[in-house]
Amino acid sequence: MPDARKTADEFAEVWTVPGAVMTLANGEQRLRGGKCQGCGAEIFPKPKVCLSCWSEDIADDPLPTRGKLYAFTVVHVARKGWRTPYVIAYVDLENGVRVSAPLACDPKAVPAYDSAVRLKVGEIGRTDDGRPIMSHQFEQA
Amino acid sequence: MPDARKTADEFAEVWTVPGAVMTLANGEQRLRGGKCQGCGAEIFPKPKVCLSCWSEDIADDPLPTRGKLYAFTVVHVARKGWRTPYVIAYVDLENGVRVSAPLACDPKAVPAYDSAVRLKVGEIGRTDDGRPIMSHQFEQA
Amino acid sequence: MHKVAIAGAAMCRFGRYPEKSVQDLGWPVVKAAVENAGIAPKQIQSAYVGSAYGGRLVGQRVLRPLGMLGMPVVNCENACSSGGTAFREAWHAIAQGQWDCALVLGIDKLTALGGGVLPGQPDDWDVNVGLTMPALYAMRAGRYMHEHKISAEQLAKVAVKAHKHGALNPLAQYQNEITLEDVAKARAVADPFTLLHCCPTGDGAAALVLVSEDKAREIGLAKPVWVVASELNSGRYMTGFRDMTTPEITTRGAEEIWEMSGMGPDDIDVAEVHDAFTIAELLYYEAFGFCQRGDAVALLESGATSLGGRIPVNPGGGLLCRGHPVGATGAAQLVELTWQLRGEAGKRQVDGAKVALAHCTGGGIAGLDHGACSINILSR
Amino acid sequence: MHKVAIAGAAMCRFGRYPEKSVQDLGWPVVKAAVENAGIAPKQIQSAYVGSAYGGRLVGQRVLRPLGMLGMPVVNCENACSSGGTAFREAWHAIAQGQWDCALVLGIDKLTALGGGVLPGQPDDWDVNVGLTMPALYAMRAGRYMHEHKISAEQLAKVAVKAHKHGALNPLAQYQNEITLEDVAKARAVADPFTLLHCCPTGDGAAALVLVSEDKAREIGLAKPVWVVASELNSGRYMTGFRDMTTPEITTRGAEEIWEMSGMGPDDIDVAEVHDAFTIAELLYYEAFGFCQRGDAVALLESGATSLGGRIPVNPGGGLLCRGHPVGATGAAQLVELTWQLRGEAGKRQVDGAKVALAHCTGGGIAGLDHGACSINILSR
Ligand SMILES: [Zn+2]
Ligand SMILES: [Zn+2]
Repeated sequence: MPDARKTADEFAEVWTVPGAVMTLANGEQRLRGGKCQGCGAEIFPKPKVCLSCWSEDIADDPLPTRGKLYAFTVVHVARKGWRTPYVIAYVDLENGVRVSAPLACDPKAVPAYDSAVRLKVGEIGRTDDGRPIMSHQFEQA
Repeated sequence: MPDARKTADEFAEVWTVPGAVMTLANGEQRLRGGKCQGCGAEIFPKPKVCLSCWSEDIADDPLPTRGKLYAFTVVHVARKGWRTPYVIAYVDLENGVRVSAPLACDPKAVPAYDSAVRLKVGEIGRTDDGRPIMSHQFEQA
Repeated sequence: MHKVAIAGAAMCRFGRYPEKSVQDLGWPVVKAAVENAGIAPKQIQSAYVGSAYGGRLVGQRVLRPLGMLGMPVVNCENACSSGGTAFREAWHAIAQGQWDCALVLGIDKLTALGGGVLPGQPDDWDVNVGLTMPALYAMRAGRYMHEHKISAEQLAKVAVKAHKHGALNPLAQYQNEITLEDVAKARAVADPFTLLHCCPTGDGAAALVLVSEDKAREIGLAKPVWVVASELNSGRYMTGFRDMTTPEITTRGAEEIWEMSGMGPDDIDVAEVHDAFTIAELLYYEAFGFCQRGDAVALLESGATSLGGRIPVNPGGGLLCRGHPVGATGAAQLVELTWQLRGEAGKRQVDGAKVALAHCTGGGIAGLDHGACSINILSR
Repeated sequence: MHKVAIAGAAMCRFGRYPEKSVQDLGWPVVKAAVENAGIAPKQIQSAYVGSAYGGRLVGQRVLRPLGMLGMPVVNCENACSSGGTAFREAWHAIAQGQWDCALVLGIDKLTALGGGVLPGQPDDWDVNVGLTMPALYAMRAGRYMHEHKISAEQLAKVAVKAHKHGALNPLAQYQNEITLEDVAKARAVADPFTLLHCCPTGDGAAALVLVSEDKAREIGLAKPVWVVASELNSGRYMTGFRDMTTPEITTRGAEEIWEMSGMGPDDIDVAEVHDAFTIAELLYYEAFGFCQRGDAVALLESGATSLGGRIPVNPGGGLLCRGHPVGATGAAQLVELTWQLRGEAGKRQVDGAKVALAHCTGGGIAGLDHGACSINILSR
């Protein structure tokens, strides 16, 4: 369910994973993981309960911005509403958390396996009625 | 799935139960039951296989037009697309076959339980785009 | 056959939670049931999940945030009996020695369906001519009232009783008492039913932890509730006359559960029956032999089926008040009865209840009384 | 534990039947399976029905026209393993003595979903960023090709082999042979996959009649096929690194089935594995130990897994050619293997096959390898 919020431009952004991005005090945008206050597990997306110790005391956990590209594919046939081709990837962050995300790159020149990537937050497309679709994503570091 | 056929008026009728009505050589409209050629069972709607003996040799079986009103209700809240109120009923035909059908009557003056009803075929409403919805139905005999 | 005990039970308050995912509706209930059993999550060897509208892999989606995966998960569907079906599969697996500890979850989120009358099957000939579930039960009600000279006001007394019980249940969707006048004045749905003759749509989840007798001993289970008998059947396809005031599938199921349990209606101290609509409760009094045919209204009016009576029926408010998130209902009935047999049912406690019966049946499908029916007897 | 035999087996030709209802897709297959078993319908005591997209009461709707209702019907859902889950529930009930004869049906009608990529779950974070099932397998393929220096042409050989087998199966959705060039030139889906790396969507049903050893003797079953072991599990939730070239759920399931059966990969004469996409078949060769890690392409290229080889895999054409109506697949694999063990598989017969393995797994769900996995070993 898109986390619709009004912007200055008076149209609501649509987020691929609502709540996945948090903004730090210094303005930096980070992935919002959850850190279990019971056992220390780090989980993305931030859960309401810890899968390891069942604690429901989960703190916001700004995840590392750097990671390694584990796997990717260029998608040519997608669900309704997605413009193709696009690149989707699994990235392993420096703290070991794995994140699925769009990979911002030319589909004909995808970065190499295991190469360094960094977090980027921004528009990945538009809805039919013109609203920006926002997402956490990665790009070559 | 509505059994759409072109009419002279160039719009397709929609049938509540496709194939439920057959027209005899004399022009009479009857309910199309199935008569099992294996065991003689009469079934409505006409099936492709007999539930009693598993024969797949099922002949068209013009059902009696007269029956007894077993149960009914006036429906005020219906699925999308149905205009309310309407009356729906279970009728037991003279040969023992039970049929569910609309009951053509004033919702404020429904015939009595166990009273005689007779088959009628015709329009019971219109689709949003103006096509007639056709159905087998019963009325007071 | 190993004896099987209910070691843990939990449910959420039933209601409308459009903002919650199925996952978030379910995991807190599973967590509470496991904690109620006082066992470590790793001791649970399999999960049986009943849901009618939960979508693909509903059990896996609910158990994922709790890390309770790896084990076999069997998702069961049987319309209103989905939760009861899941319970029976789990009971059977433990009774036969496949597992010594299993989880049962019933869950559904009807607010995801967009409201209104539940959708029927597209190729069902009854649905095609305008039948709805309220209309089906309304025809049963009309015929029953005709045959037994019952008034709409008498029928409405089922709803008034349900609300009296529901008002005592903090987990019921409706917790208000109502009058006969309220029932009569509510919006017409399908004659003789107004809205208050019909169970609400909503969302909910209920979960139970089942263990073998050996396991119950091992974990030192203080108040075991035992599964005496568990029965499931499907409705017979009938193409001719059928008596709509005699619920075919429940009548047959009742015979089977009495045979299986060696018990009879007089042994039951408290029952949860499938009162999706007012008439249903009356028909099921008769189907289970709580009274003779045609005497259901007299039984109700005597107070026998109210709290404090001889055989309280639907102390939790029933489907009419607790709510009826289809696949959750079978499990919710068993949770309620577990609490009753443990003496933990608060203001709605049936004093000294030792044997309880749960019954859920449903699934509209042309030519059948219902698609499925699940009956369970529990004892302490 | 009672020994359990497959007494009857049937399936329809898989394909696209948009004009047929689920009911009409299913009942002729049930009828054929019961007739194949040579028993009276009344001897069947319960039905276990696997379907992912069949809707409410799918078993009841299919069995209604055959008058096969009254008995318990358990509808099971586990995505691609729905049919396998239904089979295991039936096997278990007979093995433990609950029944001596039960029906298993796997059925789905994907043409009812409107075509295109199967819908994902709405609150799945992988789906939300654009993941599809082809994309998930494509990432596995890409990583595997990277780690083991495999070319797209080598991967395509799985599809060519599948079509070679499928061309011999009159019930396969695709019955044409193809070349490596055909695979390369087909429409791109998700790199490195073209359309011919992916199983088709379609409709289908497959059914089996299971009986206890005593019942098999009673009915004089001429060519019994025995269930040696049956296993089901769910995928573990993993939040960190996971090796996508090692299928977690199948690897774990393989260990369990070897332990349960006392058998190993060398005992298997013929196998049906879940080749929803080309890469999958290779990963499953390794997961079952048909070859060492990284050697799957070499095994394929050696001809060992083709008809006539040491261990033919997917003789019926696999999901790639027979088709993959999700809930039907698990049952269809078991029907194919029943025919193989009876020596009734026509042009695709694996000579002298005595032991067979069926494997189906699937259900995309973020953080899990797959939602469910079902593995069965049969023998004659
Ligand atoms: Zn923790
Ligand atoms: Zn016949």
